[in-house]
Amino acid sequence: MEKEDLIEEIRARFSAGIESYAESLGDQVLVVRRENLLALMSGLRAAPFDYAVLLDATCVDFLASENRFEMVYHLFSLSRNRRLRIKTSLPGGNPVVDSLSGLWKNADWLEREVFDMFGVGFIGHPDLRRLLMYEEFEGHPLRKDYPWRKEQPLIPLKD
Amino acid sequence: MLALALSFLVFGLLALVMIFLNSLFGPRKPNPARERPFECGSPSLQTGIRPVRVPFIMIALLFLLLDVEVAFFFPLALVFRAHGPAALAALGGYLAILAVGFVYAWKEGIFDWS
Amino acid sequence: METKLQKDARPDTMLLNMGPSHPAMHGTFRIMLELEGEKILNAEVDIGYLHRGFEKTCENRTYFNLLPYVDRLNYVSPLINNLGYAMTMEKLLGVRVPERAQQIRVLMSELTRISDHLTCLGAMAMENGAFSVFLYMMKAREYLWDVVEFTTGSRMLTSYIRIGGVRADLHEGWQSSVRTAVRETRRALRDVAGLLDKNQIFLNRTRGIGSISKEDAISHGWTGPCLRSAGVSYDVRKAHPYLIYDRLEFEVPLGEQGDNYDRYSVRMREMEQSLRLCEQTSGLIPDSKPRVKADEIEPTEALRLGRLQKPPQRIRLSPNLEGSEADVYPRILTGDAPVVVPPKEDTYTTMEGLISHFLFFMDGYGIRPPKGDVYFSVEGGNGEVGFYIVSDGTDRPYRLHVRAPCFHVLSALEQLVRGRFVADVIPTFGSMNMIGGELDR
Amino acid sequence: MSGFDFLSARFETALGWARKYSLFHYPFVTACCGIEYMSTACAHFDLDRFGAGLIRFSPRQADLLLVVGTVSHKLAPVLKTVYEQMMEPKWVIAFGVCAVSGGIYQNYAAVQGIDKIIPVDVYIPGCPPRPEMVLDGLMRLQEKIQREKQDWRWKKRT
Repeated sequence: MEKEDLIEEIRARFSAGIESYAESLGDQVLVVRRENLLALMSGLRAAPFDYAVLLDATCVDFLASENRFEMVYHLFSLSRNRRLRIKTSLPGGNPVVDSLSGLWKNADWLEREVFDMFGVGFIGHPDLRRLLMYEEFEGHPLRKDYPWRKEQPLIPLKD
Repeated sequence: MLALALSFLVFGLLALVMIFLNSLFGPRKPNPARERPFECGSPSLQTGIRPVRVPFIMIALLFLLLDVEVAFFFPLALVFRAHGPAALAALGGYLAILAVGFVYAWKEGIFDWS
Repeated sequence: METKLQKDARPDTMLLNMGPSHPAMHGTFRIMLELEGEKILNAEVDIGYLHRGFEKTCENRTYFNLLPYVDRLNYVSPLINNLGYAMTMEKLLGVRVPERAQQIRVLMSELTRISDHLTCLGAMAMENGAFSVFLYMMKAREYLWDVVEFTTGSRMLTSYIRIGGVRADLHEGWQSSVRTAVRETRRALRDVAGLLDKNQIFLNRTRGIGSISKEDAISHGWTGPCLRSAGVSYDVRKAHPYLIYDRLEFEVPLGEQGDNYDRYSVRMREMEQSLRLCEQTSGLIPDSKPRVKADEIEPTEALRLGRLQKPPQRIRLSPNLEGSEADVYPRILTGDAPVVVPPKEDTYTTMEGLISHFLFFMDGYGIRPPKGDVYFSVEGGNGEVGFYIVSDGTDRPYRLHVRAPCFHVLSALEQLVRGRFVADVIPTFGSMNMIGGELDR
Repeated sequence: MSGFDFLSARFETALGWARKYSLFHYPFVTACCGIEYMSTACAHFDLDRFGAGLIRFSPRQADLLLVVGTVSHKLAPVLKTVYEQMMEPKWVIAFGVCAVSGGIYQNYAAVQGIDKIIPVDVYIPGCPPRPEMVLDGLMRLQEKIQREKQDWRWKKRT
């Protein structure tokens, strides 16, 4: 069922947006520029490559580096049974990237969770609100500079 | 007859005692939270009773009517065997009158909602 | 706080909370419904009531200490989370696990997959009124948990599958307890199938309700039994075979319409396949040779003997010391890298064993994988459980993200519920098997 | 001890005995302990043998609040509302280490023990506690109910 590897064709067709390609521990990894992310994703979802499933979308906070946030997407093609990991880095100042909720429906919740945990903005997201934490919660817990045990109780707690 | 009255008395009293046993023993600790409705623990989304839409009220009235009608079948059923066809005729007449009202309501479109 | 539902609700509709503390909402899930009579006009889902800060906690624990946390993700099939985490780390470290450990891992994860489906279907049937089905399934689950308990020591959350192998060998007489568990589960499945499969009430509540098309299911990122009930055949054990699944033969059951009844029947048939897998694996595993009953002595005695120039014979410690079977180790734990707690016998009797044991648990040493990131996924109870780990060379993960299958399955609930009746929310939600720990992490 | 005191003492033990063996519990289930709660309430380890088997899902009809599993900060107001809406006399059992003291989740999200929100009568440790530990915890609560001074309406407030 595994057709031949289309990674060369992907790199050829979207060479503008792709910064680099690596093969880490058997997985194919594409590092993409932020501006061309949406175009590349819709291209990958289309016919020849057929990455129909957005397995997962998450974010990593590299506090030290200049491009602080790094979005990591995992795509999976059902027909070709191949996985692909796509990374794009966002500056710490205004971490904003195009939303993929137009292409895949589960991107809606995934991006809301990343916004809730990291504070990354998504352009074109229908309803960007906190997903896991409560509205009264200030700050984004999964950022490296958020203290691990800083509680913000909703109701007064007896100690 | 006496047995019937006696049993009504005993079991009636027993029921009353059971009901008021709670008000006798239950502790009284008024708590304002208990006045609010219980909505699975989360704050209720709307306050007060909302206006009910017309089709609901029509259905409720029609149900009231037909329910009372059915209630009248029970005494008839007790003496049905004794009176034979005459009871059947009475039942038919009773039903026919109410059926006219039911069909009228049906034609007026009480059952097809927006 | 004005929710989105309240803002665009029609004035004459009723807004109802199917809130977190609801018998059918598994305690940590809330749906706000806009009702016109019984019909649901609009629904909004509110999750996060069991968000326990798992991923933040992982960044402050060492790789070895993470095992209890990983158990509590999908706490209905905990061993499969262990398996996913352990195999991701083994892929990152490039470590091979001995054959016997792989067979034990398959047996244990299949047993917990059955108990996952039993709990899910039991709860779904109970919420639709079939309480006796719930009792039968919980009874069958007790037998499965007996096998897990005798081997791992705890009934449910075991931390048994470690990085590099499994914690201990199977208990003596494990074949008979597996045989009893399989027989009892088959009898319970037969009773439940007789009760529910052609039960008109159950069919009216589930057939044709909460149905989803293939495209929608794929677009929502569905995986596991829910995706297979929509007709898409994707099972990680077949698509990317791991452990010894390629040598075992089992089918992948599929549904037709992708509605509640299909999710129920796919899970029932999948349990049958897992039972077959358990039988095949228990046939494969050679029975462990009986432990030679030498005279076990306490550690203080061993230390005193050790101080003599030449201890008279190889010191065998009493078995109640945790992890003391040095002769069993090579069969169930990898020897490639120092990622495994050294056996107690070496620790107590040799200097190198003591140092390596001490170093393993010392802060900053322990398991230190190379820099880089890795993603690996296994077939969990609800679908593809994936672990994405970014390591920076220290002994704590820099970032650990879990792909929770029921997170994606639940993102489609609003769409499945809109336009149906209030009573349809319960079977639809029940058949999706929402697990709070996995959904909110 | 006057006649009335003797009578009311006898009456209080009877009342304690009645309340002890007819506990309707409200399972406030959230996390992994819920799966162990299921096997405790079901056929094998039967909770019903202790008179506490009937599950009431509305606080109006429950007199024992069984808090099972982790309570996060988002869930804390819900727990407080459910507790306050319960009828008197009411008792609370903290089931599992997360409910007792926050357990292994000491971070920004989990409440470190539900006694920070509501008064708790019996704490059952364990992650998850074995069903036998749960039954032992329930028996301890029953002893406590039997021993404590019963509260009823026309009681001579001393």
